[in-house]
Amino acid sequence: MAKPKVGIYGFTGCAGCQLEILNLEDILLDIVGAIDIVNFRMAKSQNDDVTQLDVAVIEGSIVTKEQEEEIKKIRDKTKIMIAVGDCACFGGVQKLTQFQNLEEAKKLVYGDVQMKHAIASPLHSRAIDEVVKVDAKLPCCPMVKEEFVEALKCLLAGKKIDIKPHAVCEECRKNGNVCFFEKGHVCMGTVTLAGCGSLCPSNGYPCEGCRGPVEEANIPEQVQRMRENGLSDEDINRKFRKFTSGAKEFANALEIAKNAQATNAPQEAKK
Amino acid sequence: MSENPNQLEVHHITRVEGHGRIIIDVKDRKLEKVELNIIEGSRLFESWLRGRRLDEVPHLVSRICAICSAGHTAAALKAIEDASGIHASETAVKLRDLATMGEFIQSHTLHMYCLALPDFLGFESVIAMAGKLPNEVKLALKMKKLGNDIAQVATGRAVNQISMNVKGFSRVPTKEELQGLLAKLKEMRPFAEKSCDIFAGLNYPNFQRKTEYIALHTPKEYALYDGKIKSSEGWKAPVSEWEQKATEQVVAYSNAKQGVRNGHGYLAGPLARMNLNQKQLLDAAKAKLDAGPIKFPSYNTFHSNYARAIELLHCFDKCIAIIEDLIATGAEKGKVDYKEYALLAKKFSANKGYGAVEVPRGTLYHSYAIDENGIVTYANVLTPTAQNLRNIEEDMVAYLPQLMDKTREEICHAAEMTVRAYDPCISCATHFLEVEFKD
Amino acid sequence: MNAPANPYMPQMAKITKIREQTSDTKAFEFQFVDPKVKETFTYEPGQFVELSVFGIGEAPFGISSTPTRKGFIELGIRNVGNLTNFIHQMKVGDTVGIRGPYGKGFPVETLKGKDVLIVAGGTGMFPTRSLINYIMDKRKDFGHVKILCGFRSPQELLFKDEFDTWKNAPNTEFLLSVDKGDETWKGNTGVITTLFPKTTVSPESYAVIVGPPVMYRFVVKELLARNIQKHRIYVSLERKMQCGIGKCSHCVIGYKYTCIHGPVFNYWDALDLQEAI
Amino acid sequence: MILAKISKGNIPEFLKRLMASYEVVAPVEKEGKFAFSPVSDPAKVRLDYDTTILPPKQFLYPPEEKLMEFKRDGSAGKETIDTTKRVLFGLHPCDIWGIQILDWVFDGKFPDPYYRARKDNTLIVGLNCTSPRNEYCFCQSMGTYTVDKGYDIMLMEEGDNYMVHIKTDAGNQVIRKSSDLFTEVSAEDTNILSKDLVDKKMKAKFKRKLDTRNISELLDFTYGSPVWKEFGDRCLSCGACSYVCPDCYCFNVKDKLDLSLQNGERARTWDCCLYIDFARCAGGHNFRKDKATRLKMRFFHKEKSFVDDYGRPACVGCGRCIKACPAKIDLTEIFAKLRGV
Repeated sequence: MAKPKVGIYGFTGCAGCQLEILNLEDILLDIVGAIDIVNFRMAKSQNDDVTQLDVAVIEGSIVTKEQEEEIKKIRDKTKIMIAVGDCACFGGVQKLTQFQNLEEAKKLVYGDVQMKHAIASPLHSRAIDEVVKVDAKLPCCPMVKEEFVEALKCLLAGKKIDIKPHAVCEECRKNGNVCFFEKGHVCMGTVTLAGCGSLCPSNGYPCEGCRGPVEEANIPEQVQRMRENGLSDEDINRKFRKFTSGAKEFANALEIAKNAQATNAPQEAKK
Repeated sequence: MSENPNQLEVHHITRVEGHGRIIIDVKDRKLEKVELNIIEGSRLFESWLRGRRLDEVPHLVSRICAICSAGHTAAALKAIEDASGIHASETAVKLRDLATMGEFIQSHTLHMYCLALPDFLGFESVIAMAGKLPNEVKLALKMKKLGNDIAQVATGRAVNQISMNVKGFSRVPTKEELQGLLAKLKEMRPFAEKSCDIFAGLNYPNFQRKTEYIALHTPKEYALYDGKIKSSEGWKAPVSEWEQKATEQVVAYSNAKQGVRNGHGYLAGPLARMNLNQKQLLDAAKAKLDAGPIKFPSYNTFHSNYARAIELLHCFDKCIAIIEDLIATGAEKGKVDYKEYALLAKKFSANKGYGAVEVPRGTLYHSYAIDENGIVTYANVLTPTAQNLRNIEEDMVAYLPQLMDKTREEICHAAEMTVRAYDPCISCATHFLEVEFKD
Repeated sequence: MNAPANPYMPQMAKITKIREQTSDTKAFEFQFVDPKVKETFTYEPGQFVELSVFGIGEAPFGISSTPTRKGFIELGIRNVGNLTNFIHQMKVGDTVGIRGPYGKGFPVETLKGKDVLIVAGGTGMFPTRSLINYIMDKRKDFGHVKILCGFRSPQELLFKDEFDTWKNAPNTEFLLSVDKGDETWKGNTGVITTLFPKTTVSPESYAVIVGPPVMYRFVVKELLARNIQKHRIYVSLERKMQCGIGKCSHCVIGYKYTCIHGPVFNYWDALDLQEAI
Repeated sequence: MILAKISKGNIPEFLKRLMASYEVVAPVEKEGKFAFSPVSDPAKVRLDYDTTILPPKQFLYPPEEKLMEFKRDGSAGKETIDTTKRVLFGLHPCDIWGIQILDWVFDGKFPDPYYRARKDNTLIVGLNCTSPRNEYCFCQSMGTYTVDKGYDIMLMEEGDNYMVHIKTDAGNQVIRKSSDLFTEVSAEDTNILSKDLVDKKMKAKFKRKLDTRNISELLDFTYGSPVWKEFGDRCLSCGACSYVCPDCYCFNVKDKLDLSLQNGERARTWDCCLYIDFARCAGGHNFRKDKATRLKMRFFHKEKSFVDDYGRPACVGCGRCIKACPAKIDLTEIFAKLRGV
């Protein structure tokens, strides 16, 4: 069997996901043995932009016109495209400009200088699947390198990439952590997709939702719990709109909670 | 390569972090102009950081750059604590210091062995190099992993720190974890020493250009975590003045926050630190330096690689010292319960604060202003890569004319190598900076 | 395999025959590698096995061969997911792991001497074929046998090469329908319940129903209308049986384990399971 | 010898001696709460704990457990069984009950060799309760406040001493090995003990209650109750209640390969019936799509299925699920509402 041809590309982001690939020191040489890396600018000088790819691994979000064209070109020659990390999966922290006036934001940072590679107005930073079709997403900031290796093995073995639609609480409980809600704080783990190994709660910090919403996240209940813990609407929005504000459930959490309340209210009245 | 016969273009600078492009104009074998274009998309951190609560800032800004995320976190924490009047415990500072040291080890090893050494030994990449020098590559990967392990034990994750927070740590390493690191550091240390020899013996291009060198400095130690701003031109300034010192000429150049002083570029990073602070190196690193063939101050940019090797050894010994100290005095005191930095409803006096640390590529500056609710009203970050951009161009302008009789490929390669000597972190530089030289 | 030391460990088996059924369905014949297992492996019609492909996973499959024919087992497998897709790419001679048999099969002892009505829809044909051929091989032991089969289209018929044998068997009636026919189709068209007016069902019959979840309610209605008592109706339910041995709980319906209390349930018991049908 | 006495001061030494031949798992402090954890320092053991975050089941049935290793060359898999010698030290009666209920599930017609091997190699040292350990306990309602079997040794607090009930030969052997730490029990001791057993039981005051009468029937009658939707809407499907439950045991099985794709292992991990994919099949059909149905399923399984099959609910009244639920769903409240009280 010929080794699958793989391209690893970075768009706008912190390069942390690509770095996490290089941080797989123990098995890096095995990976290089199992796949044929034809493009990895961060690590290699000779990069091939022509060869058809079996797998393209995409880090970073699409911000400029040039990037939009480039990702389309990559898509055209790729069988399976995987978005890794929050920038590629959700637009990243830079997506937070969506809650601002983009022109004012740009002016604030650059002054009056017109930038060639600035965020293309009127669009904000975009997740890869806002531009081209994506076959699998491995969210997290940065991506979980173990999950990346598992995904790679699935692709090599011809298996579907299997990410369980469970909340971070699953892993947090298995790790035997004390729940932040039990301690009187708010944690996003209840509505966030598991897969990180509950890394933040295990390190004493509440989940920040960086893996994005879990399937059918119970946003109204989460908002209710946050309010009971004394959070203002601004605080609640700050919790939801952080690394994955590109996810609609998180961007519009307050609205979703309000709508749910409105649907339940007539029923309550009937009782 | 571009269509224009007189224009050499390196489309994508490889083996750096982020996206850059070099354009070299040549006429009649004479260098007309060199441009370094940054084509990485901007992220406007300083815009949307406004409105965030101060305890969120360290985690958010760690995402500016993965390679120096611990440095960003540390600089932001210092600036925020300066603004809010919160004080971190002595143990917390030691742990932060340890985390950034781990980052130095991982970043320097990555650059030295995976990005730079293939240039000097004529390999396309570290992957290609691994075939010929398997032992060195394996040891280098092991040393890089050790750097990551240190950062991970200290902060929960090697990339984008978790437990390193305002006032202290939400989790501190156990004694067993620290002892584990200590054993690994001692095991790897001979390779760190050997790395000094390897990088002392490389055939560096003979290129001398004196520029201004700027780094943090303190007489107490080789300044990495703390110090005042010091320049090779003889001036010193407290960190709180960084916004005036580092961006003086911005308007004249019409480039936002590019590192320009008095009309010329300046150099930040290992070479600047070595030129300014070599006296403060720990004994073993100093001894290596004394016994080696290359002396500092050096005005050869390529000697940055050797400076990294010496710093690497210094960081090993510094880590060992910090860990031994933490084992003896206990890391527990660095721990702060979450409720102490979940600063809900806490009142502050509106203020502005400044923080700076040395990161692998040079001095990193952060400053923030907060209001009485602890909400950020102003944010400003200056990364070393941004500071170096002007100087990189000036280096190329000075260096490339010597090579005009070479092939285009060789010229391009030399230009790329020059850029790489700075180990630029382009995404790091682009969160606030857009460099526009020419269409 | 009587109570092996470790019920999770599969026995290795080789694919010995593959019969294409439809565009997405194949019948695979397996023989155990260990001669002792091959010889002693036995089961009841209606039971299932857990089939493994190491590295890909494990899933339950109803046995479609009959225990009256020894030395091999046959499983009908539709390509619907990861594992089945993988099995569909396998060839004769390839090895898989099999453990079982598990669950309660059809009540063949109860059915003996009785008239039997078998209603099979779609892939419900897999386990019922086991029962049909079991009855065929012991034809004298059973009364009148009526087989009603329904498929979505003429292209989706399963085990059609055996239809004639069943049709021609003594004291046996075989009726077939497809939901939607085509120009070549000459038989009955319509959902499976449209076959009921074309035959008579004695109230003394015992009925066995296997098919997609939606089918049960409609078929049961027809049977009750023909005065067949609830306890004489048997259904085979399909759930996500993962361990097969009553532990992992993925197959629990209401409060019963499909894998050990079923998959064949008496309709009276199934009614009590609330969410079953 | 079925009774002995040990002074509280001798417990650390006893633990130390146990550590010589066993992995000793005992309650230790964790962020102001308690957790069962392998211990190397007897001073860290906290027998004054209220309840632990996770029940002791993780040492008999770990969150993730390798079942076998395999090669993909057609050869048979190789089972991997853990036979670590272990002591579970200081278990309250409810947790001992919890283990007994797990025994029923993992033994049965198809005994689970992984659980069995761990259990057979585990010595259980109980610690009795004399009053509710915290506001969440309702073990009196579940009849699990005391326990008469399922342990090797039971420690019963009596002033500065523990009276020790030695239940099994295995328990007897470890005590005989450290006989210098134990003293004979006097007639007076047994007198106090027998009185106290009854007396303290009577004195216990439990605020939290669950009426278990006809609980199986109750669930049949309330299958269509709006109570399920009310609580289902609140459920976050996070799985906390299952993972902290001494008697939840659902699992999922997964194959993993190494990078060569030639070798791998099959492992099982804890799973939870509240997850959206729990009853979702390969073809995509989901037998329990909405949260209310899944929540109801959990209680049907624990409080009906178990009553019908084993004669009692799979609940020991430890209260962990109530304490752990981020949405504050309380099963005693659900059952009270189902009964209309």
